[in-house]
Amino acid sequence: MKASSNLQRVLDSGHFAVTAEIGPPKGANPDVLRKHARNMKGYADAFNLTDNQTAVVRLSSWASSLVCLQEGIEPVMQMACRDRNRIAIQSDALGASALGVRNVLCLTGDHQIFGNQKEAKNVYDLDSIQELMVLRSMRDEGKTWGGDALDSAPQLYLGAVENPFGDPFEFRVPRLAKKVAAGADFVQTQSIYDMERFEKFMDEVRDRGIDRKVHILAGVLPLKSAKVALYMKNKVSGMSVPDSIIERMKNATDAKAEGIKLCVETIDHLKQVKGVHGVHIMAVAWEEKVPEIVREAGLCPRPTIVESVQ
Amino acid sequence: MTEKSPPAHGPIGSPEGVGVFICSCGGIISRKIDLQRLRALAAAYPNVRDVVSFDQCCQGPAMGEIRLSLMAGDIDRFVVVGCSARTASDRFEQLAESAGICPDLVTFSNLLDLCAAYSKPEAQSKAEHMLRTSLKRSTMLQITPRSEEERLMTVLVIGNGPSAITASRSLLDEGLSVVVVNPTQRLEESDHQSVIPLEGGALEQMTKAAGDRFRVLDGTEVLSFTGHPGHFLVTVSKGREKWEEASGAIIIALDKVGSEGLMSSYLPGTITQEELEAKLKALEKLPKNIVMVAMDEDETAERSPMSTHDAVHHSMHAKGLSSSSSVTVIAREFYAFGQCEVGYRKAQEMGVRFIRSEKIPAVDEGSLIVNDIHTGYDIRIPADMIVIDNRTQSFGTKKVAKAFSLPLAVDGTMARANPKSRPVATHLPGIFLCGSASEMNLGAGPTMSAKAAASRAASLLHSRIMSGGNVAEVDPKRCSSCMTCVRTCPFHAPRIGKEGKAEVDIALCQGCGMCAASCPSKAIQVYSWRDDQIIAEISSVLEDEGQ
Amino acid sequence: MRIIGFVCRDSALPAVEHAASKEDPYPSFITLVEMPCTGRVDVVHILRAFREGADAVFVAGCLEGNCKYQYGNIEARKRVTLTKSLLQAAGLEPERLEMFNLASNQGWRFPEIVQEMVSRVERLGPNPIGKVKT
Amino acid sequence: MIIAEQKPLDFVIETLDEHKNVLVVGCRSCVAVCLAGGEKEAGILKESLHLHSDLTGKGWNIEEITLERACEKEWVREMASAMEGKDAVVSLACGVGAQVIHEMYPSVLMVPGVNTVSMGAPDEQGIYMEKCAGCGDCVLHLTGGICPVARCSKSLMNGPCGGSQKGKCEIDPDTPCGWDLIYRSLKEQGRLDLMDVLIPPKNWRLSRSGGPRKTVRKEAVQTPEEKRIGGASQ
Repeated sequence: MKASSNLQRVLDSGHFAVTAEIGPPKGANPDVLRKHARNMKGYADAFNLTDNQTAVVRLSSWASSLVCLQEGIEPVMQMACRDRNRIAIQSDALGASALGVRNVLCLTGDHQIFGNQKEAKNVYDLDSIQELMVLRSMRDEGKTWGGDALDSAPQLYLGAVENPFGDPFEFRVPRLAKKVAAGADFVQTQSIYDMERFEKFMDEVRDRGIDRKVHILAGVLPLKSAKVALYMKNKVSGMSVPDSIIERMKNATDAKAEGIKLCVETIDHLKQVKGVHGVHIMAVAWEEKVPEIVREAGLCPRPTIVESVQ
Repeated sequence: MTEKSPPAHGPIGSPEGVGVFICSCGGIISRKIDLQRLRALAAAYPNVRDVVSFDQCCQGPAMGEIRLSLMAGDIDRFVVVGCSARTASDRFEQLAESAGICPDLVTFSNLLDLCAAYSKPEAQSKAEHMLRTSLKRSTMLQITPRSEEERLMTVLVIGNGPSAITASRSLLDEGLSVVVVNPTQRLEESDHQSVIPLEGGALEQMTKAAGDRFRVLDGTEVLSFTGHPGHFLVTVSKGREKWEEASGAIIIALDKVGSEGLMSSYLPGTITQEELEAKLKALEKLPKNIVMVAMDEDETAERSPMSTHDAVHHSMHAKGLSSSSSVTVIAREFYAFGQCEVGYRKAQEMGVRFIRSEKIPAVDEGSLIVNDIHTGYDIRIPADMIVIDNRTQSFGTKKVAKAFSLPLAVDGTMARANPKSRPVATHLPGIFLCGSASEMNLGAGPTMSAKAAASRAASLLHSRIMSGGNVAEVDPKRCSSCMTCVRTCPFHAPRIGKEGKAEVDIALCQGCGMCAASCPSKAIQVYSWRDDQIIAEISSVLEDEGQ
Repeated sequence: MRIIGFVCRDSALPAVEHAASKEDPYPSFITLVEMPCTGRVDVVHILRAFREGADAVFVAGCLEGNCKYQYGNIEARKRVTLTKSLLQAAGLEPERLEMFNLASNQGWRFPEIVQEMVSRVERLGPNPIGKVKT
Repeated sequence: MIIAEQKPLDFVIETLDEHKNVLVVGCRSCVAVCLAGGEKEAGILKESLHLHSDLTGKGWNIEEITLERACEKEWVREMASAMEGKDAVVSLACGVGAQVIHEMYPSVLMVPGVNTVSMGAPDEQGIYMEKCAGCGDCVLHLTGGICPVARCSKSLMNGPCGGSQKGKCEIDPDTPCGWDLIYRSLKEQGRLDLMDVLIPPKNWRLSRSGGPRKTVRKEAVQTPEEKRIGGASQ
């Protein structure tokens, strides 16, 4: 079992990293998950397993992470604050570490109103920033948040998310800075279509030197159709989709091919943005396209970095 | 000098004695209804002391007899069985007062309108039912609080132009003092709204003649007000300075000022109605083809009667000045009210052409292309001079409306209480409205409404101002100080008093009862319309009907 | 049949008086309760009228925008709507209650109102409370 | 104040079921002010129940009373005589008042006539917004006078989530984003530096999570002697 995360080694060695998202199935059968894992193996440095994303019940992110480990790919276990209090968060982090999960992504989580359990009682004992603080203190100080010493500390590479398109816009970079201060080692962003606004965001990130303290992986989400693009623009809060992109999807003869092309172009562009250390591909319900995107974007093969002897 | 009245929250007292005066209304009522039986019914009713029927209750001899009966001492209330309260209340309430009886203890049973048209047996049973209901209601009534308000013989006029001057002059003629709060630096004497100007120097003459009865506060604004008819306190400011002006009534007499072409798309050389007016006054030579476009570029804009008014009057004057000129008026619709209607006809007789069009006419080489609404055809009209509407601005209307919590109409002008029946009143008693900044001026020009407003204010202050009657009263023990009444009342009568409980200012209360119906703690009752009274009345009418 | 009408004294009552003084008076089983303004009418008053056996109740105020007290009739409309839902829950058809707006010079509208309420009662039958009580 | 809203009449009718002798209890405090359960509403409920009973021949005996404050025993005692012979109480007082009433009259059925919703204030007549969540550890001095616990849908402590859009919360376009309000307020006050401070996990023990909270004001607690002699003994 590896002691450190592959993602960390790729990022720390200065390579342009690739992560990809896998949505766990809405059921107890892990076969789809295994199929995705086999199909995507070698096309990304680590794979995010979402945690009941949009508050829809799915196979749990820790179990999905284990399936990935069994299939020989590295998981990034997502852990939302919506469903767990600090006891469960700490306990799950210990369990994940014990079984070889090395990357944990801390996020607040979509409100349950968007999901299929609208009447649920949410938890939000911690927010994502506090979750980072708690997990870092476990890893670095070997203590639970309550102050008790752990007999062995978890080995975790801590991730956070950031949406450069949320409001108030002036607070997005300071908020990222808070996440970094709280313990984020890497950050994955919301999917980027509005390059102008993202570059403005990155300018400020560099001005404040945050890009030197944290690895930023820019999010991309390949569009299947103009309808999806419109949905993202109008229904997904905190999302900025310029009209030019919607027009381009509308006018395309083969919308799916156009979506992939657009995604690859975006990655090409992102590679040039200073301070962006990788991309995070969220091919929602379209995971089979990840290898193609990575290939087309010229990000193959993925580097193998040998773990340095401690 | 409030008369002693039992609280509206206490138990309903028992009447000393009820008088019942039955009118045959010159035979109209008695034709269908057996008054003898009504008399018997009334006489048998508890607490009824005196029952008399007359041929005409409201005539001198009957009134005299009723008065004597009331003065006899054992009657503290009475029922007039005859016609409607609207017809008879003034007369009988006065009579009650002169006999020392609270006028709110007079009940009217309107057999004339509500019974007399039925067939005989039905009319009789209906009349008996109504009489029982009225007797029931009468016995439940209680003396209401009443007081005469002090009257300050000063009127505060808020205005900037001819309306304020006209109103002030009328008020001064009535022997009242006037304070003008003028938001501009100088009162505007000329009247943009009519061809006939005020006589020059009118303001100066007035100021001289009135002496200290007339003060004009230039460059001032109103911030807020308190008080009621007879005694208002208005907070006025000038720059940072703030003070209160006391007055018995208030007239808002703001005029519209300023002008600017409506039709930005028209060529330079187009003039406004106001500019035309100046040319007409100066007897300037007019060109051959004059076209007035009395419309706003914004199709959804309120269609102003002033627009028609100006066009009608100026087209007549233009035709009079230069009979060889051809004058055409184009508008979406013509609103000719009052005198303007006469002018509209006269202008047509003089040869002015009126064309209705939905579309703004296009300019084409010295002509206008008009789409005639009736035929749908485009008509080419030569135009040497194009005249468009004035764009006028209401001066400080919003601020004043805010200071008095008065609603604004859709077009941003101040709304009147009722354009038909109360055209120069706001819904707040003692506060009147005139001037071109108030809702549409119906062609009579602002002078007319200013005179009307002044006359309303003067007649208010020249007669006794009685407050009270069927007003709302708060039971402080029940009041939760929730502010519901304060927020609900359109007249600002309730407020939270020193004790932290709501209090109703009876000088402001109009007795509508909205506060009583909305009070969540049932802490408000209205005299003569207490909840227990209403419920008892409901029960009694239904019980009676059920028999 | 027993129908009770809460009428505002500034518009609905004069309208009724005007209508009734013509040849065609309204049925004598309709009884009116005069109110200073329909804004004074409260939910309990209406409920009590039904409890006392009214087959139908109507509230008649001024035209909206024309209330002497600015918005008493609008307050009344809101309360009538609320009361209808209470009637429904209590077990009485909400159609037995209605709000009308008419101006003082619209006497001709009153027979229409009467006809409307009478036909509703004819359709729904008498207020069952009468039967239960006896 | 406490904001409540009425339960539907059908619920009250169903819940009363076979209970015939009913006292409707209003309260002149918060529920009166938020127009859910004052004397007016108690009167309407009584009248409605009465109408239902008359229509169905259930023969209910219904009375009403409105207390000054249903959350204090001394006031609740004032309904003692009205309670004689009653087998059910419909409380229009908030959940607090309802329970105090129950404590005083434990043998009768308690039917809640309102849902107690929040601690809030009227935005305008008839519209009430939650303002406080009673977390037991107020941070308003750090958050520009606006509570993140009550007014952020996720009770976040370190700034808005990614769903804050144009000042609105992602869960509902009518709900203002609490953190957007906080941000603006701090900006206005020139205290934006507070937004950068990392707020560690909150002590929820002081909130409801710590179990029913007992608040003790030491100086006010009466000694046994004071209780014996003073008004509390009556």
